[in-house]
Amino acid sequence: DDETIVIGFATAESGFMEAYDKPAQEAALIRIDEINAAGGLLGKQIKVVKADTKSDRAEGAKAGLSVLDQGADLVVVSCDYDFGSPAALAAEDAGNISFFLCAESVKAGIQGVGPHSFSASVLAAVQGATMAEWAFKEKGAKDFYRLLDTWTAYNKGICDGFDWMMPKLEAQGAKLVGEDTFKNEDASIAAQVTRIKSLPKEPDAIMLCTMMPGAVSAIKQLRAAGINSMILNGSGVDGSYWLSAVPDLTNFYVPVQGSIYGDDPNPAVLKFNAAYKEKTGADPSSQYVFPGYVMVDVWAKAVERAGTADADAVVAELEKMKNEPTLFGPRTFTPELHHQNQTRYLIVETKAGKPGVVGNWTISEPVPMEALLK
Amino acid sequence: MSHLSAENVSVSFAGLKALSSVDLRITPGRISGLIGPNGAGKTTLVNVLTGFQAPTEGTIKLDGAALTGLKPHQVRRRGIARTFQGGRLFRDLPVLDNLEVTGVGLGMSRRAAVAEAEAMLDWIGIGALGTRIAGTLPYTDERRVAIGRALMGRPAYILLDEPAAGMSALEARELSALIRHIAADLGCGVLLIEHNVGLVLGLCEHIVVLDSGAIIEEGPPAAIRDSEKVRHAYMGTAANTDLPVLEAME
Amino acid sequence: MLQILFDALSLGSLYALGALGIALIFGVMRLVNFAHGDVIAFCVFALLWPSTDAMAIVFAGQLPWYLLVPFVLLCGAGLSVLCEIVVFRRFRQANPATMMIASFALGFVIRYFLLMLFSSRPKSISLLPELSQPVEILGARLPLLQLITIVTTMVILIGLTLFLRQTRFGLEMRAAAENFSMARMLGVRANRVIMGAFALSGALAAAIALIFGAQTGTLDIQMGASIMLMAFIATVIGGLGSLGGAVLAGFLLGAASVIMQVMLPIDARPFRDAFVYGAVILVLLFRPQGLIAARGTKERV
Amino acid sequence: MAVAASLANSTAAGAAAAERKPARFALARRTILTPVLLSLLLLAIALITVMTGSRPLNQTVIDVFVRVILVVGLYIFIGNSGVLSFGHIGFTCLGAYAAAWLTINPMMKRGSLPGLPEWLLATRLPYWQSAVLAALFAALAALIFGRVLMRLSGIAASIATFAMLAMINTIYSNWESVTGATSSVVGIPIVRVIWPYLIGAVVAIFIAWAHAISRSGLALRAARDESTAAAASGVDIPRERLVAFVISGAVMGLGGALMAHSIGVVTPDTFYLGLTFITLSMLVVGGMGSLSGGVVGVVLLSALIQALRWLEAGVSLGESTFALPKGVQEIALGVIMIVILALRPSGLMGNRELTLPRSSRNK
Amino acid sequence: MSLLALSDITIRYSRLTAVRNVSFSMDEGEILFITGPNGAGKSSLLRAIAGVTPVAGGRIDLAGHEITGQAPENIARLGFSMVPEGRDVFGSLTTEENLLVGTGMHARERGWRSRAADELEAVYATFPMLKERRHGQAGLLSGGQQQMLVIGRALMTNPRLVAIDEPSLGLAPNINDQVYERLIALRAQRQLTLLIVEQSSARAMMVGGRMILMRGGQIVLDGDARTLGNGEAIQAAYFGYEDH
Ligand SMILES: Nc1ncnc2c1ncn2[C@@H]1O[C@H](COP(=O)(O)OP(=O)(O)OP(=O)(O)O)[C@@H](O)[C@H]1O
Ligand SMILES: Nc1ncnc2c1ncn2[C@@H]1O[C@H](COP(=O)(O)OP(=O)(O)OP(=O)(O)O)[C@@H](O)[C@H]1O
Ligand SMILES: CC(C)C[C@H](N)C(=O)O
Ligand SMILES: [Mg+2]
Ligand SMILES: [Mg+2]
Repeated sequence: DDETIVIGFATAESGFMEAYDKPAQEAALIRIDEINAAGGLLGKQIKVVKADTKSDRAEGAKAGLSVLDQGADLVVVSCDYDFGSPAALAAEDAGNISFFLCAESVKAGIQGVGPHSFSASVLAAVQGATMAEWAFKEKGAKDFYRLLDTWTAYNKGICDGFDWMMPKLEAQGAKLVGEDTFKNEDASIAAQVTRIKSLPKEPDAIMLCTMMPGAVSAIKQLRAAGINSMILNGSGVDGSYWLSAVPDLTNFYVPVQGSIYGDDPNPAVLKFNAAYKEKTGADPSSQYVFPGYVMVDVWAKAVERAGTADADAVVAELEKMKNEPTLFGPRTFTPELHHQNQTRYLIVETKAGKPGVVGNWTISEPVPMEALLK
Repeated sequence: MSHLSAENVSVSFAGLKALSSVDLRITPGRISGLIGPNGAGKTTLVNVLTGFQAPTEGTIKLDGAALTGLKPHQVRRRGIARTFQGGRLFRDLPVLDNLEVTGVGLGMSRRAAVAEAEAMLDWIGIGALGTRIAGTLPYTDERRVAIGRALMGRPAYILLDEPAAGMSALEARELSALIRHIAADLGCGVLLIEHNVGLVLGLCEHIVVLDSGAIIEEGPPAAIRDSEKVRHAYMGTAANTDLPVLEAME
Repeated sequence: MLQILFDALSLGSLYALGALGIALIFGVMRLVNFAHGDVIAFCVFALLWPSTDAMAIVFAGQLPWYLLVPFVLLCGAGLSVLCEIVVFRRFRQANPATMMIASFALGFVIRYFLLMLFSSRPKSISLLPELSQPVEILGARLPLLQLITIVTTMVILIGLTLFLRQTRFGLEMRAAAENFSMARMLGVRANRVIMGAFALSGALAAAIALIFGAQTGTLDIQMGASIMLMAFIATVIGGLGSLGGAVLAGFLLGAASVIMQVMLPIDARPFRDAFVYGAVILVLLFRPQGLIAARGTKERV
Repeated sequence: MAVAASLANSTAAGAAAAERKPARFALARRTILTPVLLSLLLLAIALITVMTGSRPLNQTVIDVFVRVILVVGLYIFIGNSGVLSFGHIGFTCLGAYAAAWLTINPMMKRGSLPGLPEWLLATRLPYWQSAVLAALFAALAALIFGRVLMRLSGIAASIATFAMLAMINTIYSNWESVTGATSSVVGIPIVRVIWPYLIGAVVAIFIAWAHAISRSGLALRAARDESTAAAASGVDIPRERLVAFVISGAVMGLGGALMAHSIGVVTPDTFYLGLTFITLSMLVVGGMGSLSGGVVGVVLLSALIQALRWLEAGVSLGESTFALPKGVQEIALGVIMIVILALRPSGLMGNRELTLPRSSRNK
Repeated sequence: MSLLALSDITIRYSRLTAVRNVSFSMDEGEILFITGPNGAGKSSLLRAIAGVTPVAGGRIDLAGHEITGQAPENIARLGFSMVPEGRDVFGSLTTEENLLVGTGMHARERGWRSRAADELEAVYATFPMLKERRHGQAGLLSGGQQQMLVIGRALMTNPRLVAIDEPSLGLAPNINDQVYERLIALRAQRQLTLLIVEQSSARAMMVGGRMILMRGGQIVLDGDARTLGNGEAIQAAYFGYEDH
C-alpha cells in the first residue's frame, strides 16, 4: 500500500455494459500509463486491479467489494448509473472515492450515491439543453417536437434539459408543437411517426431523447417515412458505426465532448485518438472513451494537490476545481454537485452520411438543481 | 325419505342431444344400475349429477333441494361421490395420499384423514398398497383405489362409472361383493354403470336403461333381462355377460 | 385512420409471424420454445461477419435479395433443426416446465455464443434499403417494407394452414403432437415430422429477422426477446395449438399497442404496455382457452 | 372366499378410523427433518463464509440466501400447484420497493420520491420491520391479483401471471414520483452481515414446509396431478391455489426486501425477466416437485456459477494459469443445465426430499 | 416360419420385474388370447412388442426381422398394429383424422388413397356410430365410442398382426360381439393374425384358438382356449393356489 496507489475497476468486462465500459476504461488506462511513465503519483506507481460486474447489479456490488478488498484507493464503476451504483455504494460505505466512467444522471454523485462519488461525464440534461439552444440560436429552428424513449433515466435526463431550456426559447419565439413517447425495444414506432406526419407542418427539429439500439431504429423509421426535420440527440448516438443503417443520413446533430472524426479543434485530442488506436488497435468508436481519460486526469491532479490518496482530502481538492482545463473541455466540481451542469460541447453534424464537427456551444446558464432533480 | 334425483334432465352438445328428459332416483342403501349402448348418455348423466356438466334443462335434487349450479367440489361435500371411466388417480401421490385428499377436501384434519384412509384401504382389502405410487398400479388396483377414494368421508351416494371394465370374471366377482358391502354396511346409495351385464343383473335392485339419451326401460333385473327392447338395443351374446361363471361361483 | 390501420397491421404481422413459429413447436411438442427469440437473433447476425468491433462487417447482408432471403431462411431452419436434434430430442418425455427451462438454457447458450463472436454492441446494417421507399396506397403513405410484411404474413399463414390441414404431413404432425408414442405405433415417423416443424419454425424466425433488420437497421442480440415474448402471449391468447388463433392474436396485440399509443394522453402513454397486458388478462379470463380454442383443448370428463 | 373373509370381520370404515388415529403431529414429526437439514446446510455455508472473512464471498453468499428465499417462494406455488408462474418476481419487486419506501431517510425520500403519501414519507423503520411489512404488502397484492388469476389454470394462468409481472414492471418503470421510474432508487440501508439473510432463508424454508404438509398443500398437489378428480374429491381448487399464491407472494416479497438491503439500490428491471428465469431455472434444475429441490438447485447452480467465474478469472495450475475465455462461463452454464435436465428431467432431487437415509419415507 | 416369436423376454420397471423370461410364438393367421390376473404383465408384453416399452432381456422377431429395440414406427411398418390399453385417441383430431393417421405409412405405394378410403368405409360399416361423428372431435366421444375408434384405427393400416389390449373395455355387449365378428371375418379374409388380451374366458371359449395364461410375469398355462377356458386349472392358475 505504501509503495503503490491502487485504482480498482469494478466495471463490465462482459455483457451488455461492456460496450460502454471497455473503451472508457482503455482511455483511463492510457492516462494511467502516462502518469506512471512520468514517475507516478506522489512518487508511487499506480497499480490497477479489476473485477467484472458482468453487467449485473448484484455482481456489481460484489465487484466493488472485491476491488476494495484488493486495496483500491479509487473505485471506478460502470458507465451507467444503474449498473455502476451498487459498486459505488460499496465504495461509499467504505469511505472511498468512486467515479462513474460516463454516467450522465445527476444521481451519479452526491445526490445518488453520496459525498465520495463523482461522474466523469457531463449531465444528460446539458446535452438536451445544448441541442435546443444551439438549434434555435444557430440554425433558426422554431418548431420543436419532443420524442422521448422512456427506457432509461439517461433518456429522460436529455428531455429534462430540453424541457428546462424550452420556456426560455419560447419567450424568444420558439414553439413546442408536439410530443410523444416510445420504448427503446419497440419493434415499430409507426404510430409515433404517423402522429408527427399528421402535424399541419413538419417541425423544424425533433428532439430525440433516446440511446442505442432503439435510436437507430427510430431515426431510420423517421427518415423512411419521409420526415426530413433536423434530428437532435444526446451524445449517446455519437459514432459512425451505425450510420450504414440509414444511408445518406442528413440533418442530424449530436453534442460531443471531443471528436472521434479526426477534426477536433484541439490537436491534443487528435494525439489522444492516435494513442488510443495504438493501444487498442481501433479508433475510438464514440465520444464515450473520453471521460475515462478525464477521470484519471482530474483525480490524479487532486491527489497531487492533496499530497495524499486519502479519500476525504482528495474529495476536498476535487471540489475546489472550477473550470479545470482538460483535453475535453473545462471541468467543475462543487460540494453540491460532482457532475458537469454546464460545459462546452462540440456539435457534430451528419450530412449525407458523413459526420463532422460544425461548431461548439456552451449553454447560456448552468442547468439548475431543480431541473435536474425534477 | 332421503334421495338423490335427476328430474327431467336434458343435455345437448352443439346440436347433439346427449340426454333428453331423464328422470332418475337413487336412495341410500340401494344399488341401482344404469346401462345402455355406447354413447347413450350414462357418463353424461353422472357428470350432471356431480356438477361437472350443467344440464340444459331440468334439475338435480338432494332430498328435495336443488343442487343445480353447484361446483363439483361443493357437490362432493354434500355427500355425492363418484368414480371416473378412466382411473384418474393422483398419479404422483402414494395410494394413501390419494384417499387422504378426499378427506382433506371434505374438511378433515390430515391426521383424521390418514386414519380414515388407512382404515378404508384395509376395509377394501388393499391395505398393502398404501405406499405405492398410484401411477404405477395395474388397471384393476387402480379401480379399487378410485373406489376407496370416493368412499372417504362416507358419502351418502356413490356413482360408479364402469368399475369392472378390464376385470376378469373372478375380479369382477370380488368387486361385486365389495359393492354389495358398500350399500349394505356403509348405507350408501349406489349407482352402477357397467357393460358387464352379469354384474349389473346380479347386483342391482333396480335398473335403468338409456338409449340415445332417453330411458327406454326400467325395472327389476328380471324384467330388464327379458325386455325385448333392451335385448335389441344393447344385449349381445352370452359371452358378454360372463354369467355362467358368475352363477357358478355364487 | 387508414394509416393507423396499416401501422397496426405491420406491427401485428411481426407478432403474428413470431406467434406462428412458437405455436408450431408448441403444437408438435408442447414445448414453449424460449430459444425462438435467440434463433431470430442468430439469423440476424448471420448477415454479418463475426467481429467484436463497433462497425459491422457485412457478410450475407450484401447479397442480392434472391440469394439473401433463401440464405437466411436456411440459416434459421438449419439452426432450429440442429437445436431439435442436439437438445430437444432428449426431452420428448419431459414435462413442459423442464422443456421450457431447457429451451431457455439453449437460448442462453446461443445468445452468449453470439455475444462472444459479436460483442454486446448493437450493430447497424443497411439491409435491403430499397424497401425503405415509401409507397402510397389508398391515400396512406407507408414504407414498402410494411406492405411486404403484411402481404408475406398473410401468404405464409394461408399456406401453412393449407399445408397442415390438407397434407398427410400436417395430419401426422398434429397426431404426433398429441400423443407421440401412439403416433409412432401407427407408423408415423415422428422424428421427421418434428424436425419438419422445427425447420418451418426456424424459417419463420428467419423471416422475422429479415423484416426486423430491414425495418430497424439495427442488429441487437436482445432483439428477438421482446418479439418472442409478445409472440408467446399471442400464441396463448390466440388459443394454444390454433395457428389461426395465434395469428389473429398477434394482429390484435399489434393493434392494441398502436391504438393505445394513439389514444392515450401523453402522460399515460408510457403506461401503454400496462394497459395492453391488462387487456391480455381480461381476454384470458373471458376466454381461458384462447380466442380460437383449438380442438382438443376442451377436455371432457 | 377371500373377499368375504376380509370384509366379515371389518367394521365400517369410520368406526375403524376412530381407533387408529395416528399420534398428534405424526406427519410433522416424520417430515421435519427436511427443513432442519436444509437449514443446517445453509448454516454451514454461512459459518464457512464468516470464517474466511472475504467480503466478496460474503456478498456472494448473501446473494445465494436471497435466491434461496425467492426459489422457495416459487416452489410454494409452482411446486405444489404445478402451474408455472412467470409473475412471482413481480411480488419481489413490490417487496423491494416497499422496503425502500420504509427505510430510506425521509429527507432523501422527499427529494427523490415526492409522490409518496405523507405518512410514508415521514416513516423510517429498521430493515427487519420493513421486511415483514414488505412481505405483507406483497401478500396483499398477491391476494388481489390471485382472486382474479387463480380462476385460470395451465398455460393461460402462466401467461396471466406474466402479464401481471409486465404490468407491475410497466407501472414501476414509469411512476416517476413514487418509484423513481427506471432510475435507481438509492439510500436503502445496506446490510452486509450474513445472519439476517440466513434467518430469512430459514423462515422461508419452514413456511414452505408447513404449507406442504398442510391440508391445503396436499389438496393442491392432488389438483396438480388430476384436477378433475380433485374437484370430485371435494377440493376447491381456485381457493387452494389462492392460498399458495398468497403465501408464496409473501415469501417473494420478503426476498425482495432483503435483496434491496443487500445491494442498496432498486430498479424495476432488476425484477423482470432475467431474475424470473434464473430463479425458475434453479427451481426446475433442482427439481420443482420438492422443497429440497428448490434449495439444492440454488446452492448447486450458484456454486457452479461461482466455480465457472473462478475459472474465467484464471486459476494457476502449477506453472501456468488456466483461464476460460470470456463468455464461456455462460455458455458452459447453459450447457450444463441442459445436460442435467436431459439426464434428470424432474430435476436433481427428482421429487424427493432431503432426509436421513433410514427415514426415507415418502411424505 | 412363425410370424411373431418372443424368446426369453424380460421387462423391468426400475426395481420391479413385470415380465420374466417369457417365450412364445405365433403363426400367420393364428389367434392367441392372453389372459391372467391384474398386474400379470400382459399389457407390458404387448407394449414391448410394439416397441414403446424397452425390454431388459430377450429377443423379439416379427415377420422375419428382429425387432428388439426397434423404433415403434418401424415395427408398425412391418405390419404390426396395436390397440393399447386405455385408448389413446388423438383427442384434438376428428374421428376421421384419427382413422387416417396410420394410413400415411403406405403413402409410397400406388393406390394407397383409394385403399384407405375403402378401409374407412369398412370401419364405418362396422361402427356406424363413428360415421355419424366422423367430423366431430374425437376427444368428446364417449368411452365406448373411443374404444371403437381405436380398434377401427388399428385395422385401417391393413396390418398382418393386430394386438388388442382388452378390446371389450367399455364396449356395450352387442358392440363387443360386432368387434369380434369383424376380427374373425378379417382373419378369414386376409389371414390376419390376432393377439388379444382378454379377461373374459367365456369369450375366448366361444371364439376358440389358443390361450396363454400369465401370472406374476410368467406364462403358467398354454393351451386350447375352448378346453382351458372352462377348467378348474384356469381358476387355480389364476389365483396361484389350489381351490379351497
Ligand atoms: N363434452 C361433450 N361435447 C360433445 N359431445 C359430448 C360431450 N360429452 C359427451 N358427448 C356425447 O354425448 C353422448 C353421450 O356420451 P356419454 O359419455 O354420456 O355416453 P356413455 O353412455 O357414457 O357411453 P359409454 O358407454 O361409451 O361410456 C356421446 O355421443 C358423446 O359423444
Ligand atoms: N410404467 C410403469 N412403471 C412402474 N411399474 C409399472 C409400469 N407399468 C406397469 N407396471 C407394473 O408392472 C406390472 C405389470 O403391469 P401390466 O400393466 O403389464 O399388467 P396387466 O397384466 O396388463 O394387468 P391388468 O390386467 O390390470 O391390465 C404391474 O405390477 C404394474 O404395477
Ligand atoms: C452510454 C450512455 C448512453 C449511457 C449514459 N451515459 C448513462 O448515463 O446511462
Ligand atoms: Mg361412459
Ligand atoms: Mg393390462
